Amino acid sequence: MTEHEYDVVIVGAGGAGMRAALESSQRAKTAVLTKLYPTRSHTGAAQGGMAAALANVEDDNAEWHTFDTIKGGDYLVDQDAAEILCTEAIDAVLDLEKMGLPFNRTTAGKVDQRRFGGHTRNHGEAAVRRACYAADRTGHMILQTLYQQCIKQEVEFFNEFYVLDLILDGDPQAAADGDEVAVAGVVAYQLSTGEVHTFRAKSVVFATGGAGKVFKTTSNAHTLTGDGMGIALRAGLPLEDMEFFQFHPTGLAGLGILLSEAARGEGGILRNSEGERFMERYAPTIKDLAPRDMVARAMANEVREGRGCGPNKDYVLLDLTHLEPKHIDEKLPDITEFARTYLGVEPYTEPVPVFPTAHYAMGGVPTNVNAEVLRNNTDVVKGLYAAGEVACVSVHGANRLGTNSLLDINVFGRRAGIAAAEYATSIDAGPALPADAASRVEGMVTSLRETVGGSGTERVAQIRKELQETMDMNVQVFRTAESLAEAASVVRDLRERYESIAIHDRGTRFNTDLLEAVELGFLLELAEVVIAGADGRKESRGGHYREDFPTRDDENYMQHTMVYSTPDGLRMDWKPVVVTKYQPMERKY
Amino acid sequence: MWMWVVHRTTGVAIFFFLVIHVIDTSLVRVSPEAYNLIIGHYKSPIFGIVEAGLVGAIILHAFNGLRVIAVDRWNWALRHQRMLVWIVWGIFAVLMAGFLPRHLMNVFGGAH
Amino acid sequence: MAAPELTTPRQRPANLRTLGRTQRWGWMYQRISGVILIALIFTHLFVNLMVGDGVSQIDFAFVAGKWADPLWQWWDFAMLVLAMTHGTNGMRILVDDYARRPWLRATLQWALLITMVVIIVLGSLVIWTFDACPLDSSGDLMPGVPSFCESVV
Amino acid sequence: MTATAEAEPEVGAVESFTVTLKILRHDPDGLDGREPGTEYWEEFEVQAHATDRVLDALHAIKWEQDGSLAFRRSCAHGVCGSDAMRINARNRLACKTLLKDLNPARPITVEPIKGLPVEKDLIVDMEPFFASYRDIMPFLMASGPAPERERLQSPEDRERFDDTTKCILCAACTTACPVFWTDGQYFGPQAIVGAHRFIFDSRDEGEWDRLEILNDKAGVWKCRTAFNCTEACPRGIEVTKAIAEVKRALTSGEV
Ligand SMILES: Cc1cc2nc3c(=O)[nH]c(=O)nc-3n(C[C@H](O)[C@H](O)[C@H](O)COP(=O)(O)OP(=O)(O)OC[C@H]3O[C@@H](n4cnc5c(N)ncnc54)[C@H](O)[C@@H]3O)c2cc1C
Ligand code: HEM
Ligand code: SF4
Ligand code: F3S
Ligand code: FES
Repeated sequence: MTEHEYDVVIVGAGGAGMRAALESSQRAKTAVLTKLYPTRSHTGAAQGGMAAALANVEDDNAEWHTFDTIKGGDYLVDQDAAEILCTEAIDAVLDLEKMGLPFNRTTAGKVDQRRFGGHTRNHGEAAVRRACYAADRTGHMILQTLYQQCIKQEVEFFNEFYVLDLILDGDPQAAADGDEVAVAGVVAYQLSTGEVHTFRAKSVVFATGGAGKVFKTTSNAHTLTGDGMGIALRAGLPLEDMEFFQFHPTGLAGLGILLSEAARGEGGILRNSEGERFMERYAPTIKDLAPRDMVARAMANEVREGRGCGPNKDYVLLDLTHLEPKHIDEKLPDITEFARTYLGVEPYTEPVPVFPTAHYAMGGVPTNVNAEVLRNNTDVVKGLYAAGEVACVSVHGANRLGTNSLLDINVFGRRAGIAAAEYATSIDAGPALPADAASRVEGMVTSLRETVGGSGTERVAQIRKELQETMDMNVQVFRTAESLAEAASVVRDLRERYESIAIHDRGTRFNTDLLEAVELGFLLELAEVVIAGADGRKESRGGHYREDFPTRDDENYMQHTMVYSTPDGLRMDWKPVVVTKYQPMERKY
Repeated sequence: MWMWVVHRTTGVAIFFFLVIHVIDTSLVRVSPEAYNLIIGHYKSPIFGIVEAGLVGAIILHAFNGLRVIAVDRWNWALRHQRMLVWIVWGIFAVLMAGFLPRHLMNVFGGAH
Repeated sequence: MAAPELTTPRQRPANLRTLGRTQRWGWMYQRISGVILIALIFTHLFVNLMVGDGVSQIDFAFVAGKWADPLWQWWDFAMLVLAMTHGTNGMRILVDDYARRPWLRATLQWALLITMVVIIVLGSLVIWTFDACPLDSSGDLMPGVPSFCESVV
Repeated sequence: MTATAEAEPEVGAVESFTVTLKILRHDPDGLDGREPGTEYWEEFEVQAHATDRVLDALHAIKWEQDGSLAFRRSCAHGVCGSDAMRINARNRLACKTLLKDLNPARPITVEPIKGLPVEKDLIVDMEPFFASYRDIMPFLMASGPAPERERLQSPEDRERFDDTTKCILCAACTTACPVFWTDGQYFGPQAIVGAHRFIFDSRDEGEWDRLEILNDKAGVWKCRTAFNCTEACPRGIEVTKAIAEVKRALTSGEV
């Protein structure tokens, strides 16, 4: 075991982690721990753009953006946070540009902008061009640019270090309101050697990204297993709004690989088996550019009602054939290549089969607007921060608008980095790590290793497959009390089977087998939280649609769910939504 | 990549030939008899074939060299480099077709 | 809110400039000499191997006949120098690529350099000091006195 | 589907076939009585569908047959650059290579990319590769006070370096380059691509610093236009062209 000591430890090197690192490393001794090489992070997969009311191509302002964000999130958004997000958006984009990000340009040489779902002019009048973009590689460019700046600032990375435990000083659940609970450090497993490392830190920032792998059809990477959320839950912290998962309308049918909303922003049209532009029925004003939850549900509905395409009638079509091939090449080069490579479909001449795919976790580790992690509805854990998809500030509420996440990681990544460094430099020393800090992780590793060729009988891949299938079946676009109960019982079963899991790899170096088992542990626990939240929320709002409660219920459910893991199982609590200016209205487009 | 291997090997081959060639030619100065003796060997069929190979190597190396220069210089050539590879082989074939019969006739005819 | 300062680049190693120059000139030299060599070598080959009786005509008399003409003297001299420098430069690149141990690399580089100098000097001497009409040699080298030796005789 | 006595395929059912993967393994721990560091070939058979990629086959092996098989992957659709490997003697991304495009009738060979130290099975040490990338100072260098708004750039100037911004640092190019194999010193095509992205960015002022670095012994002049890099690049970047443009800038003194 090796021990390290830093002022600030950042967990995760995606957009949020590296944005935080840029700020923090200028102010305090910072280490970035990441289970992937930074440039492999899934921020790089983001395609469409990053929203900011720059008003470079048409009239726009931060207030309109704030309104859209809140309305898009079906009024579950904390409005103070949304205001910060949309106001700081402009500088967030300009900062990236100054760091060298190669945005597409207008003829006047300014950052170009395009339309994106749910972003409108003057509170819903018409679609507005707000998404700043770099072809359909915006996330890639953000990730590269931030990494390049990290190289310049000589940020210290620990690549392929899996953080598996968070050490707190004080029990977050037992502590009374107002008592101090502070962070002490994290424990990580080094993939290349199998060695366990402890990192003592005055501040810790979690930026571990999403948890899409609880579902089978997902646009998320194999490595997005919700580790950060799982670690927080195990450390006794709550998770907020986990029932809200965004299903992106246009995943490549059967594969889940994402075709950006930009495809519709640039003029793509969804059609059913009758060739009908069915979104005209669901959202007469902005049609195909309605928010994602609506489009995804509309698509699932078309398929349910027998108007799906293909031999199994299980998808709809995204039609780009009326666009100029040159325009497609300029604006959407990568995603058309996906269609070609993976489905053998030529988007110039053929419509592309698409179906909703699990895309984004609106929920996560609850934080306030300074990115400080909450241990209950009001108290923060001293020195612990979270930003990016792992966190729930909540700026996305019940449904995230496209392009608001790349914004989120930059705005709140930056805030987290600054706050973490300032806190770290403001105190003399954080709590010491207990002598047995590494014992939980070491125990986990040892027990998993012991199953090799011995006691274990269950296969990681099999359990994961069953988990993902039941989640796709029962907790996807449409949910009911029965489907959730079914999923809950399957997951309970799987958790039992997980106890007797076996790994194959006996080696110490690059034992990815072992880590997949650990990741599965997180997925199972998170699935339970998602189901619990979905079961508790007896209404339909944003990404969460209950067929047995098909309307929004502001009376009872204008609240965030907070799920805690306790020795007696999951405990659910509610947290009020922050409302400043905007009273809930019906969400019509 | 294969053209690069060809270029490299032919380059080396020509280099060593050149060194030997200069040494033997310098015998002209030292002793004309010796020169004629050696050059006599050149005229034997084995050397004739080696020499043919050498000419082939020079042709390949030279025209591929031109291709490399073109590729570095013009984007058009860069994008059509595969086609240029075939052209190099084509020139090679044509020149060898022109040269070989004549040369072999000389070699075998001259050595009777 | 400010983007991280765009500071001036870090210091780079001092001697890059000179090192780099060698590589660059080497590369350009390969190309320039290559193009010239094409003309020189192909004419050379053509004259020696294709015109007249081809390879079988080459003997002392043939060579002597050619070098009596200053054009061919210059021609062959240029070819010699260019080909040797081009070839040696090419071989230097190869040595750089394959000889990884420093001493081996250094030895081979020196060997190349020496070979080049020796060959060029040797070749030039032969071309320039060549005596086309060796009076002391027996007549059978050149049956009859060739026209270009008449002034000497 | 071959004309065997198999049942008619259901409508919409995807064809399935058996493929053999021949994988070059490397055991750093020395298990089963092997010396630590032993390399050996191992064959696996998997059932595959027409839309399956080599990555799916590797997963099938890892998840159902031999959990100790190690390889990197993340995004599974060719954007993160984790899984460059040598498949049938060519560098490619496992997640972008369809099995059916590889003649599945014959065993498919899978090896780690060449020229970097192998750590386990298909995992290599990427550090030397990233070190070259860092060496070319891959970040915007601009002088003067930062402007209030964005730095302006015309669409044409933006287009100038578009191709090389696509790079995902997968190392397929560098580890396909025969010059990189001969001599580990060459920066490799990726580093040149990385530098090109900034050299031809009209906002950047560090172009001559980078060009000076690429003018070095280990720099662009090592490239012998073998074109392996361009052929290997999964992002379709014209790598050799980028290198040629850098060479031209160095010979002409103009960017
Ligand atoms: C296909 C796709 C397209 C998208 N398009 C858009 C778009 O157009 N616009 C938009 O706004 N949003 C988009 N999104 C959403 C957005 O990209 C993500 O939400 C955002 O990039 C998340 O960034 P992050 O920094 O939080 O996490 P990530 O980029 O996922 O990074 C997570 C980091 O955490 C590390 N990590 C994870 N677990 C551990 C652990 N246990 N120990 C150590 N390190 C760990 C990983 O190594 C990684 O570095 C898209 C998402 C997807 C999947
Ligand atoms: C006939 C005309 C010739 C032309 C047009 C020519 C052209 C070239 C060019 C352009 C290169 C550089 C290749 C690169 O940078 O990738 C080169 C390399 C080389 N040449 Fe020539 N050349 C010619 C004759 C010769 C001769 C006569 C010799 C031998 C003495 C020779 C030996 C070499 C060698 C050894 C290399 C290095 C090969 C390598 O690095 O792979 N060349 N040639
Ligand atoms: S240039 Fe292409 S092959 Fe090379 S690292 Fe970048 S993406 Fe990979
Ligand atoms: S493969 Fe290598 S030699 Fe040059 S063209 Fe590519 S870098
Ligand atoms: S897994 Fe990301 S590129 Fe293949």
